[in-house]
Parts: sequence; C-alpha cells; structure tokens
Amino acid sequence: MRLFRLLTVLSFGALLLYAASGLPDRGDPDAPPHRVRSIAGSLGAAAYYIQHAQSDANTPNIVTVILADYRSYDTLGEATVIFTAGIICFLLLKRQKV
Amino acid sequence: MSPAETYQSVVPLFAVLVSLVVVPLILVSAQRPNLRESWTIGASLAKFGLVASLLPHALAGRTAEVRLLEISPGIDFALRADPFGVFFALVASGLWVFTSFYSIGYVRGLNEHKQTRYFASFAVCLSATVGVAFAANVLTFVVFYEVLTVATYPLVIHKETPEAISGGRKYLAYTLTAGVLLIAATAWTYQVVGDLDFRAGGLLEGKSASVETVRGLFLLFILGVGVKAAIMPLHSWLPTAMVAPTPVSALLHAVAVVKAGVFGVVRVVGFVFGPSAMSAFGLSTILAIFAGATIIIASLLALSEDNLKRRLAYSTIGHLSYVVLGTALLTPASFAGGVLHIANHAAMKITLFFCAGAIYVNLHKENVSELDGIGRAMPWTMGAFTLAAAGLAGVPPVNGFVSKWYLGLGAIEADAQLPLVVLLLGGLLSAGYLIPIVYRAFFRPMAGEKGTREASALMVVPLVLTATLSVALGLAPNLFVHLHDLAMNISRSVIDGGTP
Amino acid sequence: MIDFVIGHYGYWFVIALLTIGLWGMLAKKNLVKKLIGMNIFQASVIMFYIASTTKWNATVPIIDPAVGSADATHYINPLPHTLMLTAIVVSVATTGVAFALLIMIYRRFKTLDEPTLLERMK
Amino acid sequence: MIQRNLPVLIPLVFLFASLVVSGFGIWKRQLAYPVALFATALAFGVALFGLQHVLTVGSISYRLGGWSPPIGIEYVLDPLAAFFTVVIVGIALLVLLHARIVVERELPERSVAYYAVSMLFLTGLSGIIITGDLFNLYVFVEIASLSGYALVAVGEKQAPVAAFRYLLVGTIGASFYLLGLCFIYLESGSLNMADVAKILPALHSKPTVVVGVLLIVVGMGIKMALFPMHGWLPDAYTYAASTSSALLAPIGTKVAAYVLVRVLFFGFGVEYVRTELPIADVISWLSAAGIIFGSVMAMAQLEMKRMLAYSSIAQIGYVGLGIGLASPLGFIGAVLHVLNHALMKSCLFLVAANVRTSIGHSTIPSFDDSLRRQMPWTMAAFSVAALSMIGIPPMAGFFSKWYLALAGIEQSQWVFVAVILASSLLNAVYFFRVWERVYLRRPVEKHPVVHSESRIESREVRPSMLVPTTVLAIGILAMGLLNALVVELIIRKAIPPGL
Amino acid sequence: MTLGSDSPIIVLTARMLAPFIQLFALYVVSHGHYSPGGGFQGGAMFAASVVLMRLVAGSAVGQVQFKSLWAVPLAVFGMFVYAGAGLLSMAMGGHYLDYDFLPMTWLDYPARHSFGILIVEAGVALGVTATMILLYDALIEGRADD
Repeated sequence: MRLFRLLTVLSFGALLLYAASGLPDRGDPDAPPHRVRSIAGSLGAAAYYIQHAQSDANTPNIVTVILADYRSYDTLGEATVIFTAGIICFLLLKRQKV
Repeated sequence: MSPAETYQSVVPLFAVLVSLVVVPLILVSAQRPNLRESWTIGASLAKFGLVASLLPHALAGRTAEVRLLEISPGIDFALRADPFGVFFALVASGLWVFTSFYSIGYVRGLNEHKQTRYFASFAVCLSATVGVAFAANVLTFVVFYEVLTVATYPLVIHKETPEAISGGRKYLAYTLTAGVLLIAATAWTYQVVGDLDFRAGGLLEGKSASVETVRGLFLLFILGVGVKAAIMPLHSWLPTAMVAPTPVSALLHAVAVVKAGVFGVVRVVGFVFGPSAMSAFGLSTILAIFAGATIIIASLLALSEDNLKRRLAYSTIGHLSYVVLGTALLTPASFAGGVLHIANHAAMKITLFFCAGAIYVNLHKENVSELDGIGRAMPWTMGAFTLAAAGLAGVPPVNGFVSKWYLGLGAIEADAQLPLVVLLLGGLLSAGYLIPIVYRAFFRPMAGEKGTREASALMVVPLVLTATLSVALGLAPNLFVHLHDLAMNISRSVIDGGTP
Repeated sequence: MIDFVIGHYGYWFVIALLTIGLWGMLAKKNLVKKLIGMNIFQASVIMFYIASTTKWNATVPIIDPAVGSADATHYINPLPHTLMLTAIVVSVATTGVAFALLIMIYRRFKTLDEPTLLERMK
Repeated sequence: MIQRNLPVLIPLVFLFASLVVSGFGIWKRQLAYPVALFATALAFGVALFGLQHVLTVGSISYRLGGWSPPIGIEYVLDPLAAFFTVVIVGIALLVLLHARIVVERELPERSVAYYAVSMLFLTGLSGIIITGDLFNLYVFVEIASLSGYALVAVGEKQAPVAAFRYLLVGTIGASFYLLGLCFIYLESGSLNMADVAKILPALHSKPTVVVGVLLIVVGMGIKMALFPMHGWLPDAYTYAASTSSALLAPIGTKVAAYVLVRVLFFGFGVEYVRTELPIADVISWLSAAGIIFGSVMAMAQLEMKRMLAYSSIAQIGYVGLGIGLASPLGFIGAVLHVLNHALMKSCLFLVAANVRTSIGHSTIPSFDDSLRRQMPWTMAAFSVAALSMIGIPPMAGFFSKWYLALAGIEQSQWVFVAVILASSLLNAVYFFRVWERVYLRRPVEKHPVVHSESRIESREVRPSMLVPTTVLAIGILAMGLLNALVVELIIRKAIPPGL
Repeated sequence: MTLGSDSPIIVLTARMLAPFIQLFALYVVSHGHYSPGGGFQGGAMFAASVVLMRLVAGSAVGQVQFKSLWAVPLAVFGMFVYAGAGLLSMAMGGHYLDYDFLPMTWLDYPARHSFGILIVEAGVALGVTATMILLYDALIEGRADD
C-alpha cells in the first residue's frame, strides 16, 4: 500500500516534469500569457490589463483593478468563499445546548 | 382480400387502459369486497367488449392504430390492433372474464389474504398483456412486456411462504434477465434498421445486415422472449412459479405471461425477421430444433411429476413449443396452426388449471396420486378436465385437434418428417400424462367419505364453460369470433410477405 | 541544454514541493500532518502560477508614471497574481474549515491519529 | 432587464438568500427556513424562465462588469446550462421542502447556519453551471465544495471524519484542476472557455496541454467520484445528515460531471478528446468499471444510505460512460441520466430520511412488513424509484439506459452495452433485497398479528415530507413518458458543436 | 474561552500595538489603489488586531473590543456591500458589477470605476475582518473544557 502511494506520487511528479519540459522558459516575455494577441487573434487579457488599467479605472495598481473591476466577480466569489468558511465554522463548532 | 389499411382509433388504447383505470378503484374499495370484485368484472367485460369491437375491422384487414407520444426520438409509443394483435387480445381478454368469476370463488373459498393486491395486480397484468398484443413497435412491446414481468411478481409470491418467495426470486431472475436481453436486441435492431415498427413479413426484410448481426439479433430476441415462452433451457421458472394461486397459474401461465412470450416469438419471427430472413440465415431450423426438443422433454418431465399443477406446467411448456414449432416451420398451414394453438391451448389449459384449483379449494389435494375416485365427488369438474385433457392429446372433436391438424399439415407442406414425428409423439405423450389422471379420477375407488361435493358455482360454471368453449371451437373453429379466419389471415400476411 | 535548465529549474522546485505535499497527504497518519501536506500542496500550486508567469526585466504591475503603460513588457503579468490572491483566500478558507472539522473530530474521538481514529469509529 | 440579466440572477438569488438567512436568522430563527425556501422557489422560477428564454430566443452571453469576454468574466446560459440549472434548483427545491422537519430533528440548534450553508452550496453549484470562465469555475467549485464538506460534517458521530477525508480528497481534486488550468493558461494565455476552445486546436500535441487536460479530468473525476477516485463518497453520504445526503447525492457529483462535459467538449473540443488524446475512452472504461464496482458493492451493504451511496457511484458511471462515448446519443443518455438519476436518487434518499424519521434507523436487515403497513406511501415511492433504477420501462431510468445502449451499439462498444444491461440486473438484486423485506417479511413480534391491517397505526411522515417524496416518484414516471420531449426540445439543442 | 496572559508586558505591548495595526489596516485598504494591498489584506490585518487582544487579554476582555455576536452580521454586511454594489449597477441598467452605471454622475468614467473599486474593497475588508474573527471565535470556543 505504501509502495502504491509512493508510485502514485512519483508518477504524478514525473507527469509534471514531462509537462514542464514543454513549457516556455521561465520569464520569457513572449510566452503566450503575455502576448497582446493570442494565436487565435483574440485579445490577450494580461497585456490589455497592463495597457488599460490606468485609463479604465484611474488606478495604477493593476492587480487591484483586475481584482475589483475586470474580474470583480471572481472576487465576489472569493469573498463568498471566506464568508462560507465563517458560516461553516459557526455551523460546525457552535456548542449545542445540551 | 383488400390491401391492408390503417385507420386512427383510440379503441386499442381504451382496451389497454380500461383495466389500468380500475386499479385505483380496486385499491380504494379494499374494505368492500363486493364492490371491489364488481370493478374487476366490469373491467373484464368492458375490455372484452372493446377488443371484440375491433374484430370486424381486423377480419376485413383494417388495422386500428393510435400513436400516443414519442418515447424516444423517432419511436412512438403506439398501439396497433393488427389481426394478430386482435387475435391474442381476444383470447386474453375473453378468458379474463371467466377467470374473474373463478378468482372470486377461489380466493373467497380459501379465504386468501391481501385480496386487494391480488385483484389489482391481476388488472395490471391484463393491461400489460393487451398492451403486448397491440404494441405497434418493438419498444412499445418491450415496455408492456416489462410491465407484465413486474406486475406478475406480486401474484407469484402471493402466498408469501418461503417457497413462494424463492419461486418469485427465480421468476424475476429469469424474466428480468430476459427483459434486459430484449432491450439490447431492440436497441441493436434500431441501430441496424432505424425503425422498430412491426411489419408483417419482417422488419429486417430488404435491409442489408451481415449474417453475424442477424444471428446475434435473433439469439438476443429469442433469449428475450424465449424465457416467457419457456423454450427448453429457459423454462425452469415456470414450474417453480406454480406456487402462485391457481387462477393466477390458470390465466397467467396458460394465457397471459407465457402466451405473451409465445406471442413475442411469433412477432419476432413473423414481424421482425420475416420468413425469408429466417430461412435464409438458417434461423428457423435452429428454432425448430429447440422447439421440438422442448416438446419431447417437457412431456417426459410431465410424466414423472406428481404435483398436479407442476404436471400441468410442464405440459404448458410442451404445448407452447407447438406454437414455436409451427412458427419455425414457416409454411402457411403451420403458421396458422401455431397461431390457432395459442387460442386453443389457452382454452384447454385454463380449463385444466381451473379444475386443479377447484380440486384444491374443495379437497385440498395437490398431487396426482391423491386424486383417486374424485371423479365421483366432483363430476362436473372432472368431466371438464377429461374434455380438456382429450383436447390436449389431440382427440378430434376438441379444439386441440384443429391446431394440431394444421401443424401436421404444415409439416407435410414443408416436407419435414421430423417435426411430424415430434408432433405425433407429443400428442401421445400428452395423452400419457393426462389420461392417467382421468383414469384415477373415475375408475379408482375414492379414499375417505363419498358423496358429491362440487366447488362453489363461481368456480364450476367458468370451468364448464371453458371446457364447452374448447369443444365448440373444435367443432366449429370459426364460431363466434372467427378465430380460424383470423389465424389464416395472419398466416397469409406473414408468409406471403407483407401483402395480405 | 544550459538554457533549458536555466529556463526550467524553477518549475522543478515547485514540482518537488507539489510531490512532497501530495506525499504528506497520502502517507501521513496524523490528520494534522495530512492537513499540512494539503497546505503545502495548495501553496505550491500558487507558487507554480507565480513562478511560471514571471517576465524578465519587468517590474511589479503597478503603473510607474515614468514608464507609462503603453508597453506591456515593462510589467510582469498581473493576472496570475490576482488569481492567486483568490486561490490564497480559498486555501485559507479550506484550512479554516479543515480545522473546524479537526476540532469536531477531536472533541468526539479524542484523537487525531488515523489508525486509532478508525478503531474508535466502529 | 430580467431577460438581459438572466444568467447572473440565479447564483445571486442564492447568494443574497444566504446573506439574509445568516444575517436575520441570528435573531429570528424561524425566519431562516421560509427565506431559504422562498429563494429556492424564486430561483427555480428564474431557471424555468431562463430555460424557456434560451430555447426560444437563444443562448445568452453575459458580460460581468461590462467587460467583454477575454478581458472580463463571461456567463453563458446556453441550453445545456439552462437545463442543468432547472434540474439542480428543482431538485433542491423539493429537498428543501422536505427538509424542515428533518433539520429540526437532527440539527435543532443550528438550523439557521445549516440553511445558510445550503444556500451557499446552491450558489456554488449554479455558478459552476452558468460560468463561462475557467477560473471563475474554480472559485465556485470551491464555494460548493466547502459548503458540501460542511453539509456532510453535520451528521452522525462519524460524519466529521468522513467530511475531513472528503475535504482532503476534494481539495486535491480542486488543486489538480487549478494546476491543470495553469498549464492550459500558460499555453493559451486565456481563461475564457470559448476563447480557449479557439486557441487550443493549434497546440493539441504539446505535452503541457496534454497534462493540463489530464489534470483537469482527474480533478473533476475526483469531484464526481469517477471510479477509482470514488473513495470519499460512501462514508460522506452515509454519515451525512439525511437532508444533506438528499441534497448532495443527486446534484453534487452531477455538477462535476457537467464541468467535465463543459471543459472537454466546449473547452478542448470534441475531436481532441475523442481522437487525438483518447481521454474520452479512458473515462468511459473507468465509468464502466465504476458501474460494476458500485453495483456490486451496493449489494453488500446493510445500511440503506450506504447502499444508495454505492449505487450513486454506479450511477455516475452511466453519466461518465455517456460522456466518454463522445457521440450525440451518448451525450443525450448522459444528460438525460443526470436528470433521471437526480429524480431517482433524491427520491430514494428522501425515502431513507422518512424511514429514519419514522423508525429511527435505516438498517436493511431489520426492515420488515410493518414498515410497509406504517408507511405505505413512502414505500410506494421507494418501489417506483427502485423500479426506475432497475430500468423497468416506462420509468425514467429505462430511457437513459436506452440511449446509452443505443450509443454503445452505434459505436460497436459491446462491452459497454453489456455493462449497462448487466448493471440493471445488479440493481435489481440490491433493490429487490430491500423490497422483499419491506413487503414480504413478517415482523418478529411477541404476539403475531395476522389480518389486522387496520389495527396497525400509521407512522407515515408528515405531509411536508411526504409530498416531495411522492412528487419525485410521480416525476420519475412522468419523465419516463415525456423523455422524448425533453430530449427533442432541450438536450438535442444542447449537444456541443462538433459532436 | 481563553483566559489571557498574566504577563503585564505582553498585555501592555499588545494594547499599544493594536491601534497601530488597525490604523495600518485602514491604510492598506484605502491605499490598495496605489500600492500592494486591498480589502483582503487590510481586513486580515484588522482582524489580527482584534484576535491579538483576544489572545493576550482573554476572550472575555476581547468582547469589549468586539462582540462575537456581531461577527456574523458584520460579515453579512460586508458581503452585502459588495454584492449590493453589483446589484445597484444592475438596477441602473448595466451589467452586474459594472461600476460605470453606479449612480454617481458627478464622477467621470475612470473615477467611477475607481470609486466602485473602493466600495468593493471596503466591503471585502469588512467581510474578511468579521469572518476572521468569526473563525477565531468558533475555533477557540470551548477550548477550556476540552
């Protein structure tokens, strides 16, 4: 059983190494996520954010703009996650009156 | 005859539904037995009336059809009262009338428990049987076939003894497996043909399909319907299921369930594969071999069985295979004989089971060896028994002779000696296992007290009537309901390739 | 070859961390240690995002008025940072719920050792 | 305005409901249940309206925050999503209708938080279904998962352990998804599903993409309890509170299956998963193994909820099989089975809850005849659902198997056909075991009572519990008869492009 | 319930530290537009100050600073601010969370977005603060009698 687990973990690692070998070099400025346009011609989101954050939201911190404007719905979900965790702890740990 | 024409009519639907509708009524009136039973009788009469109203059209070659809704894209849930369907529905619903009266006498005579469940399940069964008869395509057929399987189960285990429960398990194991195979066959057919409507002369007719496909399909179909038809290696649920109350055995194991299986075989052979495919791929030979073997082996097993109902069960197995054999021979006469035998055997076998039930209710005797001299105690019952037994053996005035005659004729037409021998041998063996009972009943002295002690009129009258019906149909096969003409029509339509 | 190693060694560290985390979750007997394994695993996923979307010669994604925003190559990709901010919060929330569960388990069974726990669950 | 904002409304209704429930429920405990119920009913109405709208007018693409897709997050309400929301919210509505008494009994002090968490669970599920963004999907998966763990944890004594194990495994699954998404993002540079679908075809053979797809499939496989990744499920469903099992089992795993459909067929492309990287084959073989495994294990269980849990593993196998076959018929079968199984499983779990409420336990060997006499309606519902699970026509369960069998035959996958059909019989065995006890076994009593059905007092549950159970049973029957309607009107329109 | 520390040094240090942490937290929230920071970070810091007081002075004293009872309503309020801002923009005819449609006509296009971000961040900060306190209270509850 332990051997089986070890094999699982090792094969997982090997799989990732195989995948990583195909990744672009770290820091390559021309890697797909950084491009202005994707190979299918659609906008590259990251480049758009960098170029337009200031003019769209008057805010120099691009991360904040993405977080609370471009992808604000994600952040609503994120806040909901943490709210969920709070309610769950309330649900699970509130002592029942015996 | 005029070419087949189809007209829209909801009568087939009503014929199916009428017994389904009374189920809630039966359940509601559980506390008032008389009302409850009157629902059953009313439904049975209504059902018979509805089916009978379709008869003139069927004789004229007109087919009533009702398409309800699509249950799968391209496949309708549809009912079609073609001649064969009407024929079978007529037999089933007609005998239900008798059985309804008989059942009342039987369950009250024995003070059975859970009578409500009993009558409710019975009504569902009949709906399913008529549904099987009128199914316009294979999928609709499968639906009713499975409903029949499930609805019969409460009847099989009705006594709730360990024996009944294990019999029920066996029954379900066989029939559910068969149902699954049938579903597979249906799905496969749909993929091959793209259509599932039954068609006289064969659904596969003119469709290109490889030998393997057709053989595989045939195997699945025959395994699917063969379990209910109790073709030999698949038969063993039937004797076990005889633990059910006798009216159940009578109707379901003489008419509804097993006949639905046989009906399915005929449907598959005549309306899915068609005679040309059957003979071209050598399928009919295989089927005939199994049917012939079943006739002989089942009859031999019946000889050695002491329990009356089980003996009758083996007899049923044998006689069902007459139908299958007739179908497999694929000549006009044999096909007609097979179809006729569905009705004739039903009338005779229901009589025999009614008699067995009457004996059980009256004298609590189940075994053949205990029946010494009861002919004197129950003359009407045993008289009817004698007539039916003679009919099964193929003695002329009774209707069994007619169908066997056509079967024999068909065998000669097909120039096949072996089936002829099997038919004759089967007849002899039938006599062999039934005549000793008659002999015991009338010529052996009775043990215990003497005197006439018939069962209640509710039981005796139906069984005398069915016996009379058997004789009447033997004397005049076309009596009342023109079964004979109908069978001939069906046979012609199938064998002559779709154009009646 | 050297280029390949220099371009990829960062991934390898993260992958090592990932396997360590997974191993911790699978092999450790103590539930808290399993939870630690889970945290390592989640953290290394986050690191993988950040590590793999760096950009050489680029600065943090806060617009510098002196540089302007016309050329995207001046700033590193802000999107993974945002995403991982979310992932971190998710990870915190998961850990919180996990601790709540662990407390429940401990209150009921007085142990967090898996074999003992399985023994007591019967 | 409603029409334009349709996609976002359903998650929002649930989100606000959870806020209202937890905010006001603190002071007025009695308020929690009606609010939750009302919100679910409202969401159901919106979902139905959405379905109608999508079918008549067409899919709605919604730009959250007003940013067009690759920049902002996109919500897509297409026929598939609309159908799934209707199923999920509808089932949730019935389960919640049923829940009041069970929750009062099992969690008397904590009902407010419980309803709040259920609302959050539904927020997560509906968000997963409607979103068109791969990362947003992860966020909602986490909302649903976290609340799922909590719903499991408030059960029997062993429930927290089961929930903790579920949490560990579920987090692995979600992290795998996230990791896979990272690979996809690194190669495509986009998170929008439609966008990724456009970019990926050029990159299909790259090891990064292959591994990314694999990781996502494994991650979602864990969430949907696909065969060798099912370990968390039986304990979780068994020990969870009755209402939780009824809520989780029919819809929880289904949504993961939905994600698989979404991501594989809409995100990566049908051709890719069918031919270039035969991941669909793997899924279908695993599912087939899962069907057999789940059914066999279900036969060996003595506890009704546990039996149903294993049966869920088998049933999710049907969905996986349909997805794996990657053909229109298989897709129809899978999607229809999601609906059918949701109906059947929620009905069965509600039956289990009713039995527990009435006699305090649901151990199969102790069932006997008296149960049937005391709870005739519940047991009738059980019979209907069980027959449907076995696949007796015209019950709903038959038809999804029918489509799957058609799909299997179409592709000459005889093993799958055999598995589908054989599992019917296995289902028959384990449901029949219960059935036989309930209907035929005489109670062991000191003084046997014969023929006194009127004397046995009815212990049938309250109408508020009985009605949802019977409605589901009727739904099973109705869906069987009307399945062609659903298939023709909805599912056919939802078939992914290229299938 | 925790009892808190006996050491006056710790208590005093914490008491002196807490206001500064809170102030910095507010800074982090409001300055999120210009530097790393924002609602989550600020909220977590604010919660840290409250938790710090509970740790050093005991839960009972901590109640004076922030009542446990208020945690859930505050979290709900924070969430409501966020989700409500979205709803408001939807009600004004935009998409959900489209700050362009917030009813603040006196602001120009980018400024409306900037303001929207601020509202949302504030909501997040409130929610996170309350939830963190909620988590701490829930996890710590009943510790003494274990």
